Amino acid sequence: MSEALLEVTDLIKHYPVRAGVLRRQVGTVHAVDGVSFALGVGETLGLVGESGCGKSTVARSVLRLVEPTSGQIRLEGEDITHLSKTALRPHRRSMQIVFQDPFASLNPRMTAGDIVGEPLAVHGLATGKALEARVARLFEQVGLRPDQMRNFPHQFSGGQRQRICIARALALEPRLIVCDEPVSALDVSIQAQVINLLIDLQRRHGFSYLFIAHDLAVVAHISHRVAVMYLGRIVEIADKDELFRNPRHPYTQALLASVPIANPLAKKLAPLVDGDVPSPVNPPSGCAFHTRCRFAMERCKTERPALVEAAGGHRVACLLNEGTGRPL
Amino acid sequence: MFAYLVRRLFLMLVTLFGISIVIFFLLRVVPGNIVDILFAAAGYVDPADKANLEKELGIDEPLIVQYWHWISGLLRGDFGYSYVSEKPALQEILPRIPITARLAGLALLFSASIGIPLGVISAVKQGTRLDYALRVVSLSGLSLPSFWLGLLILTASVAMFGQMPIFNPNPQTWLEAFATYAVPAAAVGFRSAALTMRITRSSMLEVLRQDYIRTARAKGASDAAVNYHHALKNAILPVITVIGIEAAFLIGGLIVTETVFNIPGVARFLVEAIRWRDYPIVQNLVMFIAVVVVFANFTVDMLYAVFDPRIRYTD
Amino acid sequence: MAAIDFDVELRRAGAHATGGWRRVLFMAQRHVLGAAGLVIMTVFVLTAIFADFIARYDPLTVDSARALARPSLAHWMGTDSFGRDVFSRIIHGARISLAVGLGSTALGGSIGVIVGLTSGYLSGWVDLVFQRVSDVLQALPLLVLALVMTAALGPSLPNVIIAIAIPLIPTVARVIRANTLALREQPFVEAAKSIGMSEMRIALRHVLPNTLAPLIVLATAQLGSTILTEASLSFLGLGIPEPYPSWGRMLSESAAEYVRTAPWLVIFPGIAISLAVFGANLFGDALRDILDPRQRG
Amino acid sequence: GEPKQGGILRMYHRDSPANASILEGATYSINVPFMGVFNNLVIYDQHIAQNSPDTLRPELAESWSWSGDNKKLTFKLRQGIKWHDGKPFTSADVKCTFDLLMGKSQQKLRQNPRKAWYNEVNDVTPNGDFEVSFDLKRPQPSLLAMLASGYTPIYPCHVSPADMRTHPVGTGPFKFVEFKANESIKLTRNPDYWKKGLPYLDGIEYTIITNRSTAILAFVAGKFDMTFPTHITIPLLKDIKSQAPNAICAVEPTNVSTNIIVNSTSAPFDNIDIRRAMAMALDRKAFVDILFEGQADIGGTMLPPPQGIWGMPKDKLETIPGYGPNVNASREEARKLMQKAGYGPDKHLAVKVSTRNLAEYRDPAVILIDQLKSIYIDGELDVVETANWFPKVARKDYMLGLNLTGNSVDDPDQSFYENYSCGSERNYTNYCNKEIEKLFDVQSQEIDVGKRKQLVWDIDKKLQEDVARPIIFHARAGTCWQPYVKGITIMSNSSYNGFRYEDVWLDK
Amino acid sequence: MADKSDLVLDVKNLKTVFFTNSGLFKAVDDVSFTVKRGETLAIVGESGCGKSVTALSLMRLVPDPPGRIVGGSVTLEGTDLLALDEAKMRAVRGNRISMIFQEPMTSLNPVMRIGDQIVEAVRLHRNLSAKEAGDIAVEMLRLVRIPEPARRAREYPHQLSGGMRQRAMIAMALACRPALLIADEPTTALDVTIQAQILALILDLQKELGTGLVLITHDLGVVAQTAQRVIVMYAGRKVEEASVEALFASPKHPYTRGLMASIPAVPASGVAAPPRLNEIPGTVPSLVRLPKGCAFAPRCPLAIKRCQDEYPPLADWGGGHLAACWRAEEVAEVA
Ligand SMILES: Nc1ncnc2c1ncn2[C@@H]1O[C@H](COP(=O)(O)OP(=O)(O)OP(=O)(O)O)[C@@H](O)[C@H]1O
Ligand SMILES: Nc1ncnc2c1ncn2[C@@H]1O[C@H](COP(=O)(O)OP(=O)(O)OP(=O)(O)O)[C@@H](O)[C@H]1O
Ligand SMILES: [Mg+2]
Ligand SMILES: [Mg+2]
Repeated sequence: MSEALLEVTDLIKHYPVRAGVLRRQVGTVHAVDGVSFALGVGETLGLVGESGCGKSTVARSVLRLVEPTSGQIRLEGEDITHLSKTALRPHRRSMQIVFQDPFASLNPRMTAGDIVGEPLAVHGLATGKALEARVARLFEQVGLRPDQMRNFPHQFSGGQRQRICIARALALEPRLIVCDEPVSALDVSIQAQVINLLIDLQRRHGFSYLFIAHDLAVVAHISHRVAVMYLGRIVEIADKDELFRNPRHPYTQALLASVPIANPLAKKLAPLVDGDVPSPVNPPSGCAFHTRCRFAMERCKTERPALVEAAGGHRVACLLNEGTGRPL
Repeated sequence: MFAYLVRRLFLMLVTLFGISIVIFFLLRVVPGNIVDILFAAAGYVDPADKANLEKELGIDEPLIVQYWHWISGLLRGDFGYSYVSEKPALQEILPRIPITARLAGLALLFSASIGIPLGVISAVKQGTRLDYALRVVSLSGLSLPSFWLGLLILTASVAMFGQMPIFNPNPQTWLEAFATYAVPAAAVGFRSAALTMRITRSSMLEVLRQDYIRTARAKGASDAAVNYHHALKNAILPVITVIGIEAAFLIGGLIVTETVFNIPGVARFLVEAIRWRDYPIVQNLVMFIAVVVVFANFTVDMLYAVFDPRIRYTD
Repeated sequence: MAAIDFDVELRRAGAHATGGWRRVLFMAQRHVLGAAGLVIMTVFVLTAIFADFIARYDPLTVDSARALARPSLAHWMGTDSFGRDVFSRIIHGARISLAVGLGSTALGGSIGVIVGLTSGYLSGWVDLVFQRVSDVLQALPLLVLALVMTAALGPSLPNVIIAIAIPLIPTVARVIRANTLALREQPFVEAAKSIGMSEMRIALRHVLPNTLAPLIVLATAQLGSTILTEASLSFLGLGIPEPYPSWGRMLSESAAEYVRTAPWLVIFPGIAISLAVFGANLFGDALRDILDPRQRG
Repeated sequence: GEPKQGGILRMYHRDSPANASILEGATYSINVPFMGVFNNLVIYDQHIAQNSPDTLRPELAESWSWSGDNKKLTFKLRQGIKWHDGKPFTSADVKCTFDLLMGKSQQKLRQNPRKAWYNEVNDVTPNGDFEVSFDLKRPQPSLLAMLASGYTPIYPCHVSPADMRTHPVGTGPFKFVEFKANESIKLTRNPDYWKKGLPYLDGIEYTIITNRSTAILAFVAGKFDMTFPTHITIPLLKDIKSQAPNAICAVEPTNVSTNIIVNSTSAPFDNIDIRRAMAMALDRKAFVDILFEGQADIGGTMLPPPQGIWGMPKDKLETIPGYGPNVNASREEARKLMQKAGYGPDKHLAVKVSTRNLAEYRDPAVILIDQLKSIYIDGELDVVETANWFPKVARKDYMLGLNLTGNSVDDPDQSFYENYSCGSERNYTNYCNKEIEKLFDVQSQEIDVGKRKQLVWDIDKKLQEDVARPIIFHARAGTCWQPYVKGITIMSNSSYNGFRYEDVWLDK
Repeated sequence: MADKSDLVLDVKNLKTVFFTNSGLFKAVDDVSFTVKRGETLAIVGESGCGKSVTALSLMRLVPDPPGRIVGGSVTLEGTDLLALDEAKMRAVRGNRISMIFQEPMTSLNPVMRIGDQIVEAVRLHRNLSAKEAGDIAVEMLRLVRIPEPARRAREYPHQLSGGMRQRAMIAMALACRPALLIADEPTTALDVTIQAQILALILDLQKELGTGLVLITHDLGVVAQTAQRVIVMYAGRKVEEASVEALFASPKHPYTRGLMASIPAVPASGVAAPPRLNEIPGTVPSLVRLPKGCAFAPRCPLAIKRCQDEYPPLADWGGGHLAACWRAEEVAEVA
C-alpha cells in the first residue's frame, strides 16, 4: 500500500439548487466542501457518514462523472481533474463505479448481457463470439448464470442487479472500483454474498476499493481504512481498527454507539445525538456538527476545525482537546 | 423574482424579434404581392401602372429597408396601413381581438370545465366501462374535423329550430351576447375538452400511483378527497400546459370555426390578409398572436408556481 | 371474501399465454380498444397499399350518366356529382390521407426528436438557440404556415406534408427535450459515461430508446390530428389538389353542397376520417398503457 | 300590391371585395353592393332581364343623340342632381370620369381594367354644365352598351380615386355608410335622391359570409332576405328549395363562359392538328350535365340565344367541328388527327392543365382531363393560386388552361377586342389573326343590328374553328329571395348590370 | 397463547395475489399472526418476499390492479377488516390502524402543507374544527420533536429535511392514536444516529399510547433492539415465528439461521473479524414459478427429498416457536 493509486486533494463540489420549469438557480448545495484522501493499490477505503453528507458526490467526482468545483484528482500519479472528455476516455478503463441504486443504473431497455458487454464493446476489446464468452465468464464470476444474459434488468432481483453492476464494473478489469452503497437495499444474506465476492476479487486481482456504506459493520468488514464524513467534509479518518477502537470525533462516537446490536439481550438503543441534520444549502458556521454535538463549545460555532493528525495515522477534525478530539 | 422577470422579458423580446424576422421574410418568399393580385383580379397588367402601384406601397424597396420601416414603425407605435382597405392597420386589427379573445376564453372555459372532471373520472375508473365510454366520446371529439362539426351544428339548428346562431356584431342583451359566442365556443371547446380530458386522464393515472395518494387513502380520506384534493392538484401541471398551448393556438388557429360560423375574428382576417398579401396586416397580426403566445407561455409558467409550491421563481 | 377460482384467475392473468400468438391474443384481450385501433390502422394501411386491387373503379373516371347515384350493389358508397365511385375514391384517398398523416408525423416527429434530443442532451447554448427557434415556430399559427407554404410552393402532396410537419417539430422537440433532461440525470446514463462511452452513442443508445414511450403516444395522437389538419386545409382550399382524392377534400367539398341531397358523399369520407383518427388514438392509448412500467407489474 | 316604403334589405355577400371603387374593379363583388351608390349616363332597364340596345334608358342623361356621321354622341344631362355630399352634379363630373377611364387625367386609377372600351373615343367634351359629347374616331354603336354597364358609374370630380376606394360618393339611390372588410357593407337610403319617392328601401346591409354553406343555411333560416346574386349553384338550388319552399329562385345565364386557353406559341399546341383534336374531343353536354344538371348553355364566344343577343343559332353552331351531336364520331376524327401528329394508344401526350384553385375552375378541369384521355392525352391538373394565376398566364407558362371569362355587356365589341385582338392585354392565348381583326372593326361599325349579327356569327365560328380559345359552356346560376322581396329582376345576359335596387321594396 | 381481549390484530391465512403480465403469483401466501396491545412485532425476510404487501393488505391498500387480497381475515379489535365495505374501512384507516410507508420522501403530498396533511388525517376521524385540528397537528409535530412545530406546520414537504419528513409521517400516522401502527422500513435510508432517534421516538409513543406495532425491517440489529416477537418470511410465506429472544438464541428455520449467520459485526476490541461473511448460497426463486415443495429447499444445506415434494407445515416447536421446516430440530445443531 505504498504508492497511492488515487489521490484526492481539497475536493470541492457545489451544486446549484434549481427550481422551476426553467431551472433557475435558487441557491448552492455545498455537497463536498474540501475533501482530501489517498487510496493505495489493493487497499479499501471505507467512507461513512449520514445520508446527504456528500459521499456519492465524492465517488462521482473521483470518476469525473460530476465536474468538481475545485480540487485535484490524481489517478496513478496523473492529474485527471482537467482532462477533456476525450482525453479521459482511456482512463475510464482503469476506474469503474458500482452505483448506489443498481436498478436505476441499468438501462431498462437493454439485456443484462448487453449491459455487461458494453464497456468491452466501447473500448473495442472484444466483439462477437469473444465478447459473448467474456461476458459469460463475468457472469459466472459474480455468481450469475450465463443463461441470464438475455434477461432484462427488471427480471432480476435486487441482489442480482447489484451483481450485474459489479460485473459491468469488472469487465474492464479496472484498478480502482468505487462502490457506492452497493448493499444498502439488500437483506443480510445477499449482502454477505456481494461482500464476499468483492473481497475475493481484491485478493485475486489487487483491486482498490473506495467503499461507501451506511452499515458500519459492513464497512468494518471490508475496509482497511475508514473515513467519516459529515456535511461535505471528512471529520475523521484512520485505520479501521484504530477508528473503531478509538473513535475521536463525537459524531463518529455517536455513530458507533447508535449501531443496533443484533442481540436482544444486549443493551437497548439510546440515541446519542439529537437534533436534525443541517442543510448543506446553509451549512452551520464553524464546526458543522456543533448544532448536534453534546460537547460543543462556544468556539465551535465560529471556528472551523481542520483535519489534523491526532495519533499515528489517525486524523480528526475536532476542536476538543487541542484538536485531537475526545478519546472514549 | 424581479431579476427573473427581467430575464424572462428579455427572452420574450428575443423570441418576438425572431418571429418578426421569420414572418417578414416568409411572406416575401411567397410569390405574388398585392399588386399582382389586384391586377390579376382585373385580368390585365400594365407594367407602368404596376410599377407605380408598387412604388406607392413601398414594396419596390430592398427587403432590409422595408423591414426596417416596419420595425422602426412598430417601435414608434406606427403599424402602417392595410394595403387593401387603406385604413390604419391597427384600426383593422384591434376590433377583431376582443371577438377572438371572447371566443377563445369561452372555449377554454368549456374545455376545462368539461375535460378536467371527465379526465379525473376516467382515470379513477380506469379499465371500467365508464372509462371506455368516456375515452371513446373524447376520441370522437378529436376525430371530427372542426368544420364538419360546425356545419353539423348549424344544419341541425336550422333543421330543428329554423334558426341559426350566426354572429351578431351588436348583441343587445347579455344573453344574446352569450348565444353569439357560446355555440361556436362549444364547437371548438369539444375538441379542446377531449384533449384536456385525455391529458388529465394520463396525468392522473401517473399521480394516482404515487405513494402520497396511498398515504391519503391510509388516512381514510374519501375517494373524492383523494381524487380532487390530493391527486388533481398534483396532476394539474400538464393540464395547464395543454390549456396554455390551446390558448395560444386558439388565438390564431380558429380559422375554420370563424369561417363556418362567420365570426369576424382574428384568424379568418389573417387568412384573408395572407391571400391578399396584405403585409402590414399579416405582419402585425402575427406579431400580436406571437405576443399572446409568449404571454400564454409566461402565464403557464407562473401558474406552475401557483400550483406547485416547489416551483419558485427567483434569481 | 368471495371465493376465487384460481384457474380462472390464472387464465385471466395470462399465465398460460407464454409465447407467440397466445401472447398476442392475450394482449389483445387485455387492451381491447388498443387492439381495435391497431386493426383499424392495419386495415387502412393495407387498403392504401392495395388500393389498386381493392377499388372497383378508377377513382378519377368521370361519368355523367351515373352522377350522384345512391349507394347500391354496383356502387357501395354511391357516386359523386362527377359520377366517380365514392368507395374507390375513399380507398385511394386512404393513400393520400395516410401519406399525409404518416408522412408529416414521421417528418415532424423525426426532426423534432433530433432537435429535442440534441437540445436536451447538449443543453447550453445549443439548447437556448433551439428553444428560441421552437418558440418562434410555436408562435406562428399552423394554418398561416400551411397557407404560406402552399402559396409559395403550390399545394402538392409533399408540400402539404411539409407544411403540416413544421408545427409538429416544436411540440415533439419540447416533449423529447423535457424527457431527455430527466433521462440525462439518470444513473444509467452516468453509468454509460463511466465506461467511457461517447456522448453521441449515449444519446442514441441510452437516452433515445427511453423516450420512445412518450414519443409513440404523441406520434399516434399527432397522426390523427394531421389527417384532420389536411381536411381543414382542404376546406380552405389548400389541401391536396384535384383530381387525387383525399378524404378531407371529399368531405369538405361535398359538405358544402350535398349534405342533404346526397348525404353519402359526406357520410363515408367523414367516417373514414373519424375512423382513422380514432384508430390511431386508440392504438396510442393502448401503447401508453402497455409501455407504462407501473402497469406492467 | 303597391310598393311600400321602408325596411332594410339584408343580403349576404360572397366575399370581401378589395375596395369600393367600381371603376377599378373587375368583379361583380364590387358591382353588386356599390352599384346602388351611383348613377350612369344611361342604364339598362332594371326590370327587363335581357340587356339589349332596346332596353337602354336615360339616367343622369335625360337624352342622347348621335351625329349624322355616327362619330359624335351627345348627352343632355339632368339638372338639379346632387352628389351625396351635397355638391351639384355637372358635365364636368362626366368629363372627369371618362378622363380617368381613358388615363388622361392628373389623378390616376390604381388599375383601369376597362381602358380598352374607350379606345375609339377621342375626347369627351362638356358643352356648358349640362351637356356633354363623346368624339369618336369611327362609328361605334356599342359605346352606349358599355356606358350602360354597371361598370360605368359616373364619379365626382371632387373626390379623389383613392377616397372612392374607401368611401365612395355617388348620386345614386343609396348612400355609402360603411364597409368593414370581411364583415359587412352598409348602405342607407339617399333621402335627396333625384327620382322622387325612391328608393323604397331604407337601406341595404350586406353581411360578408365566405362560406357558402353557412351563407345558405343563414338564408334558409331567414337571416337574409336574399342570397348574393347568381351565387347559388344548381345542386344547391334544390337544397334551398327543399328547405325553404317559399323562396323565389331565378336561374339565369351569367354570361360567364368557361373556356380553354391554349398556349399556341409552344409545343405541342402550336400544332393546329392537336388543337383541333382537342376541340373535337370535347363532350360539352357531359360538362353541362355534370356541373349544371343540364341547365347551362352551349355556344361560341357570344352567349347563345335566346338570352344572348349575338350568339350563333343552333344549326350554325353544330357545323363547327366538335359541336356536332355525335361525340364519338368527332372523337374518332380527333384520334386520327392525333395519330397524324404522332400520338396514339402507345404514345400518349402528357399535358398539364393549369387552373385556379377555385371550384368553378377546378371542377370543369377535372372533366376536361377525363375527356382528353379519349384522344391519348394524359392530363394532369396544376392548380394555381389566384396571386400567381395571371402572371403565370401572362408569361405563357402553361400548356392548357381552364379559364372563366365574364362578359359585362352582351356585346361583341367587348368580347372580341378584349380577348382575341392581337396585343390585347387580356388575350392570354396570343391568338393573332389580322384578317379576323379587320372583321372585328367591320362589325363594330355596323349600325344595322341584323347585318351585324351575321358578321358576328361568322367571326365567332371562325374563332372556334381556329381553336383560339375553345368555349366549353356558358354557365347559369341561381339567385333566391324571400317572397316578400319585390322588384328584383335578374339580368339574363350579364351579371354586372342589374343591381341599382332603387325600386326594390319589401312587402312586409 | 395471548389473552384474546388483549389482541389488537389477528391476521389469519392472509393471501394476496398479483396479476402481472409475467404471470400470477401469490405475494402473500397464507400468512397468520397476531399483535397485542403495546407489543412490537417485527417482520423480516428477503427483499421481495412480501413484507410490504402484507402490510398493505392489512390496510387494504394493495394496488388493485394488479394486486388483490383473495383470502383470509384481518381482525382489528374484533372487526374483520376484509369484510367491511369501503366506507367503513375508510373510517378505520388512519384512525384505528395507520402506517408509516417504506419511502417517507415520496409519501407526503408535495403540494400540501405539512400541517394541513395532519389536520386532514385528524378531521377525517374526529369531529373537530379546523382550529382545533390545527392545534393537534402542531402538538403532534412537537411530540415527534420537530423544532418550531407551528412554523413547520405551514411549510411544504420539500422545505423539510429527510429526517423531518419522516417524523412528519410518524406524526400523521399517530395523530389519531391508532390501535395499530405499521412501520415499513422506516429508517432504511438514514444513518444510524438518525435511525436511533426515530426508533426511540416510535417506541416512546408506542409506550405512551399502548399502540400495537408492526415493524418491517432488514436490519436484524433493529429487530433485536425493538421487537418482542418476530416473524420471518420467505417467498410470500411465513416460515418462522418466535419471541425475539428465542429466535436469536436458536432459529428453527434454516433460512433464519442463514440470515443470522450473515450479519457482519462491528469489530469489538481485540476480536479479529472473520475473513469471509457467511452467506446463503443460491438465489430467491421467482415468485411466478415457485418450486412445488419448500421454496427454500434449492438453497438449503439441510434439504432432503421430502422438501422438494412437500411444503412443510408451520409447526410449534415449543413455547410458541413456530417454524415451517421438516428438520427444524436440527437447524440449531448444524449452526
Ligand atoms: N445533481 C445534484 N444537484 C443538486 N444537488 C445535489 C446533486 N446531487 C447531490 N446533491 C446534493 O448534494 C448533497 C450530497 O449528496 P450525495 O448524493 O453525495 O450524498 P450521499 O452522502 O451520497 O447521501 P446518501 O447516503 O443518501 O446516498 C445532498 O444534499 C444532495 O441533495
Ligand atoms: N404493484 C406491484 N405490482 C406487481 N408486483 C408487485 C407489486 N408490488 C409488489 N409486487 C411484488 O410482490 C412481491 C412482494 O413485494 P413486497 O414489496 O411486499 O416485498 P418486500 O418484502 O417489502 O421487499 P423489500 O424488502 O424490498 O421492501 C415482490 O416480488 C414484488 O415484485
Ligand atoms: Mg449516496
Ligand atoms: Mg418493502
